[in-house]
Amino acid sequence: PPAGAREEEGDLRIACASNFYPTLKKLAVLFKEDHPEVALDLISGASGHLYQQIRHGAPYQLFLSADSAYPAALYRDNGSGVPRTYALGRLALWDPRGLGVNGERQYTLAIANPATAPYGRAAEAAIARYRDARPAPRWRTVVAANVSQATQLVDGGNADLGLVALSLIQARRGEYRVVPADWHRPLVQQGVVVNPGDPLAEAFMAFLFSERAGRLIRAAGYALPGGSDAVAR
Amino acid sequence: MPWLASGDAQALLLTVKLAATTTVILVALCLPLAWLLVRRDPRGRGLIQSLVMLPLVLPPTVLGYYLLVAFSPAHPPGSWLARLFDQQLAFSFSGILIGSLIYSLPFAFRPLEAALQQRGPALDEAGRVLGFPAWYRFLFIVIPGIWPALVSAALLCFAHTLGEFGVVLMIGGNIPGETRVLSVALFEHVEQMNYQAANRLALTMMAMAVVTVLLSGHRHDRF
Amino acid sequence: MPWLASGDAQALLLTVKLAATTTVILVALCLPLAWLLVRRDPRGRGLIQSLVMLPLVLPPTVLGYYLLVAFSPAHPPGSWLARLFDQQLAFSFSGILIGSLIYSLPFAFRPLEAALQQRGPALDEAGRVLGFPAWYRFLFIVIPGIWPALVSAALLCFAHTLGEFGVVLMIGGNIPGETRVLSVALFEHVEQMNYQAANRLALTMMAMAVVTVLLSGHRHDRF
Amino acid sequence: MIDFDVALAAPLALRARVRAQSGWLGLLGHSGVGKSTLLRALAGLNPAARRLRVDDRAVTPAALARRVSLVSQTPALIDHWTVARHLRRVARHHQAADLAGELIGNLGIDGLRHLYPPQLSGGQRRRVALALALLRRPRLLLLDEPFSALDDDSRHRLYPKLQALTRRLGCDVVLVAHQIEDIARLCDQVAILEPDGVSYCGALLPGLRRYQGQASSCSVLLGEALSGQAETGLLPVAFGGRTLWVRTPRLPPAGTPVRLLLHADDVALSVAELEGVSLMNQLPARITGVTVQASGVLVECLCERQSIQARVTGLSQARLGLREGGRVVLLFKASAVSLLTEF
Amino acid sequence: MIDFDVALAAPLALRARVRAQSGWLGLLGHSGVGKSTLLRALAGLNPAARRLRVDDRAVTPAALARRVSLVSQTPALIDHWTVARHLRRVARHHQAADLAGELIGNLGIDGLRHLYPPQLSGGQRRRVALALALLRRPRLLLLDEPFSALDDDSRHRLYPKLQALTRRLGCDVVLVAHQIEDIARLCDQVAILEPDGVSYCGALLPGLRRYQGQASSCSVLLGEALSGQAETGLLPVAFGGRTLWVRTPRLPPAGTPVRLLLHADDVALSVAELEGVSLMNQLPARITGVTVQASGVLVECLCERQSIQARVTGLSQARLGLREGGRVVLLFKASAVSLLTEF
Ligand SMILES: Nc1ncnc2c1ncn2[C@@H]1O[C@H](COP(=O)(O)OP(=O)(O)OP(=O)(O)O)[C@@H](O)[C@H]1O
Ligand SMILES: Nc1ncnc2c1ncn2[C@@H]1O[C@H](COP(=O)(O)OP(=O)(O)OP(=O)(O)O)[C@@H](O)[C@H]1O
Ligand SMILES: [Mg+2]
Ligand SMILES: [Mg+2]
Repeated sequence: PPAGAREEEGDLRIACASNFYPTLKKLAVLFKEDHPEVALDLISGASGHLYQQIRHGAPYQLFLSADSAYPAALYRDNGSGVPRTYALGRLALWDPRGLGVNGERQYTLAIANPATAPYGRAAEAAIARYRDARPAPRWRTVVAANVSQATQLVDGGNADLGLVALSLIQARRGEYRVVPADWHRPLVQQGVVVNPGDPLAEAFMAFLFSERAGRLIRAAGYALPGGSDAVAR
Repeated sequence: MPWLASGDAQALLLTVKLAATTTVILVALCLPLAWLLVRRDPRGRGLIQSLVMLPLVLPPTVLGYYLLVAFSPAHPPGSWLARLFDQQLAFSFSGILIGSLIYSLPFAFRPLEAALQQRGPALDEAGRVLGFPAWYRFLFIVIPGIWPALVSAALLCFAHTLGEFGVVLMIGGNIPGETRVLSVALFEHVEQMNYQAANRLALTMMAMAVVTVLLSGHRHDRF
Repeated sequence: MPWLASGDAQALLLTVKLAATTTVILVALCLPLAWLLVRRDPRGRGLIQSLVMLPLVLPPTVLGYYLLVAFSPAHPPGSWLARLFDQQLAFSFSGILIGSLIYSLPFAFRPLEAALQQRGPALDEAGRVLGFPAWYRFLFIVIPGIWPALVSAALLCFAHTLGEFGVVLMIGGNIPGETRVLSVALFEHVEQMNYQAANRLALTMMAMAVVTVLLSGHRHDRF
Repeated sequence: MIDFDVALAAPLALRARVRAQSGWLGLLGHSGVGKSTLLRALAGLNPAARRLRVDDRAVTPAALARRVSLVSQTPALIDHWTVARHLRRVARHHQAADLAGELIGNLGIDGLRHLYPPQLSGGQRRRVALALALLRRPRLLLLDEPFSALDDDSRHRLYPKLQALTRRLGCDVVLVAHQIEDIARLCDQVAILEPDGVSYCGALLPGLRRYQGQASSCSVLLGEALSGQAETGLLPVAFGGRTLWVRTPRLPPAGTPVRLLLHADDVALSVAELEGVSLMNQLPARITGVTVQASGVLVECLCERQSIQARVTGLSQARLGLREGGRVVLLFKASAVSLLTEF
Repeated sequence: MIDFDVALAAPLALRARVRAQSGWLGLLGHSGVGKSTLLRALAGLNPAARRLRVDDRAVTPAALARRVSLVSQTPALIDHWTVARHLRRVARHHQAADLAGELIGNLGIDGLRHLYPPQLSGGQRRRVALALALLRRPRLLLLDEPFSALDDDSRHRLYPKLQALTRRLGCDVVLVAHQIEDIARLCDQVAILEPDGVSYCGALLPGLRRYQGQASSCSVLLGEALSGQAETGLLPVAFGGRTLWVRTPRLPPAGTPVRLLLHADDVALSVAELEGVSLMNQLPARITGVTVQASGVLVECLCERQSIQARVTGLSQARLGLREGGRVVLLFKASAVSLLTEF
């Protein structure tokens, strides 16, 4: 059991929702500076898959989920640690080709699958909100499996616009508009220590809430919990 | 509560349509192509054989991604295709049909080619001796002569399209009645921890497969 | 910068190991099973034929999910298996191997069965007339006699395992060096919009496939 | 006119040129010399043939396949078609529905209509293949041992029917058979295939003699049928100024020119005509040659300006004092003569 | 002892019981009657046979397959093995390496070693299959028309070798052949297969006569070889108190009991012995029966207590006044007699 291992040494396997994976990689570099003896394995995947795997005994010590339902279920059924929100995702309307939303032709709008992806649910809520305010817009919604696929649809030109994660596009070309945070339920990124008391996992969890990590997370296009809507632009 | 959710029933119909269309088109396409390869034995035969296998090597999602790139109306192949089909291919039934065709191609082609190679020439010669023209021999002598292999190829195609998912999910856009097939629906149920619906759908699909295979088996034992 | 990222090279090795093991085990397993079905023609033959097709019908992720449930050490099938293999099956090489075996089963079984059905009995009888015992006929007469079908089945298996991804991802869990195969790596590159790495990996996989097919084709033309 | 010139490619490099009269041509050759391979090339089934000329014109295999029918040693049929479907489809395709009924009757395949080829016996399969080959109304019919699974009786009943049919359809026939008797009965001409090509192509008897070496020799006599009484089964044949008696189950109309086959081994010699013997044919003749062979003494005689051979033992030759220029009487039974002409 | 009892299931429901002496047994039957099907069942290849008894014991098909070799009408070989590999593997499997060399020589398949079965000609394939069948040292060898692609010459050269071999290996043989001559030369006994079973099983000649109806009749004479001069190609045979002359290329040692075959059509009759004729055999005999047939008059005679048949025309019968009890002289050439015994 990890409890018997020396505190600053050993393997740490982190399962991470794929939308946060690039950020996690940067965080890992920072973490290694402080804990050179720790070997980090970063595993990315869909939150749902990772949850299923952990439920069925996957050897992951820390789970960073993009959907609060899964950490909650683990906490409830698996005796995992208390889920803690370390970041809030932001939804953005991406318009890389600068088409504007009110033009004459019909647009294709890519969103993640509302049934399975939190960003999809958020996008759906945002669309409903948008419709409440204006006459029916001329767009057709296409649903991608997850938010990164939605991003790819727009990127490749198959869809004109996308309601996608800000973290995925802010470093890319093209215009985007951040959707106001109150148009949808918060997109919480929650971490959960799979086996409570696991020193390495707890250490990483603590690091996530450090200031250095917070700066990096914000720079990557997330908001920090408790903080204001403090995203640049 | 009905056995299947209403959306699932619609997905079922769409899936059968997709699988049947894919199977028919693939078999109809691969038979002459494979026969040509076997008869003519052209120089580039090995290359064609391996090209046909390529769709299998890529993970479906990745294949789907490349198809998306190809279908994108922003640049050439996609813009031509869009003009040709008079609609954008991605997110349409035609699009997932093309995806399925490409992805299931090896399953139709390979078994048919192997069978034609082993039995075709002898069958063709028997027909030739009886004085039938080439098209007649192919249709009425060679094809029935490799019937078990043809059934097996068609079944593989059909079943594979039923379960196929990565490509369709990627290029289909999950539009109910248009591109939302059973496998996508099933995937969603599992993802949503909707286990009962998932189990029912899985059972339904497996029952369909069993029935299809059992029905197709009847002709096997004619001799 | 090297052609492949270091993690990808490791994944490449693992993938080849997985695909080769899967292919060898499946062919070695399906040949006798299919032969038994063809020779004995038992009552339940149609049912076995359709059961073998089932893995194909389910979307790989869903199949993976059910396998995950089955492998779970918390309850019977998984707890027995864990004791049998002396380790937890999920998230280990043995686990993804079993997943690949199940998922690729139809591609090995069906073409082999079709070929054995068409050519097997005649080949077997030829050997019988020469006075060889059953095992000898099967190994040295029937199997070489259906060589093209065998190659085709093996290729389908191999290529399919290369590209297979849903099952492996689900029950393997993407652990570098243990269960992180090429297809998963490729999927990740695409997912991360890491297009150059993705393209390189895709090209590598396709080149592997072409070489494999071209090599396997040589024996075709022996007669 | 049967006229072809075929060059086969390696591994069986073989050049075969044949030019013969219309009718039945026997193709003789030892096992493995390439008879079947040659027939396949002539039927357009050997795409590797290096040269294919028929009637002095180059032809493609496909063009040949259209006009030539082949019944091979192990005829290939379509395993998933019944015999009836074979007949129906081939007849429809070649507009030969009328012919079908006749062939079915003649070849005795009526009871087989509902069977699939794998259920046929060896002989049945050949007969079905023969019927199908004829249904195509070919210009040239190639038969590769079509009779080897028929017993003597059925064979002999089949021959006249086949000859009449091919004559009516106007198709020439190349027949490969290992039974010399089949060739002798059916063919007017033979070609001999040897590993380095066709070594002989011409009239039947010299061909047979050449093929069999001196092991067996026979003569062909030309005569004209007289009117006989069917009940006796005896046909009188005008042979020059004399009458020969031939046993035959059916008599041709009087006046028909007939060809008769007589084996040298069936002819005995006597110094004078005999009384009180059952031998129906006694022909005075002059000896034109005496050849001593391993198997006896071959005596060549001239009678009514036709050549007849007899083979006797060395003992008899000495006893009767046979030598060139001497006079003898040729003795043979009515049953020793076979009527080659089919009518 | 050849003793089997086989009941085939539908569609070819057939019960065949055969019990005969060891040696060669000819199996006669019209095309499609079920000869090949019966042989397949005897070789253990028909799992649907309803009853399989050999030597009065029930046997399984698998047990039969081990002891019985079959050369079928179109022998199946392994397409991906060369002839050499066939021979090597079968020889190894049955510890018969010594036999292999001998068979290769006797059957003339030496030049075929590097070929694959699809490259063999019809006759070559059969010879290879025959060699393989013998290599297995079977208790019972089943031959289904093995000679139909061999010409007369090769066949006659093959027969004595085959007989010697099977005798040495101690294997019994069931031979299906459509050439009556093959049966007559090789077999001592025949069985006749008809649609409702085996209608005859016993000695050769009554069997042949029964099978061929009265269409052709022949006699078998038993005698003892005397010493002759090989150069003349004539064998004197003691036949009761008389000497018969038989033409044969090789002479058996003096004292060998021999079987001679004589066709009724080759025998002429005379009222008295003749002088000055080449006919080497003149046997005084008593007429024991006269039967008028469609094809002539069959005259049954007794000479030296053996029965000999002659067929003459009705005209001759009248002219010579042939009737039962009368005395005649049987005339036939030395070449009309064939020596059936192989040595
Ligand atoms: N690849 C090859 N290499 C060498 N010889 C070959 C090859 N293929 C065929 N042959 C030879 O070509 C000949 C084919 O003969 P074919 O079948 O035409 O004989 P055939 O005259 O019909 O004999 P049969 O009377 O026995 O049927 C055989 O002697 C065979 O050995
Ligand atoms: N399914 C079936 N239904 C009806 N008749 C059948 C079936 N299968 C086989 N037969 C008949 O069984 C017989 C098989 O005969 P087999 O091959 O044993 O004949 P054979 O005596 O060897 O003839 P051949 O001398 O021509 O080779 C044929 O008459 C065939 O028509
Ligand atoms: Mg041949
Ligand atoms: Mg037969």
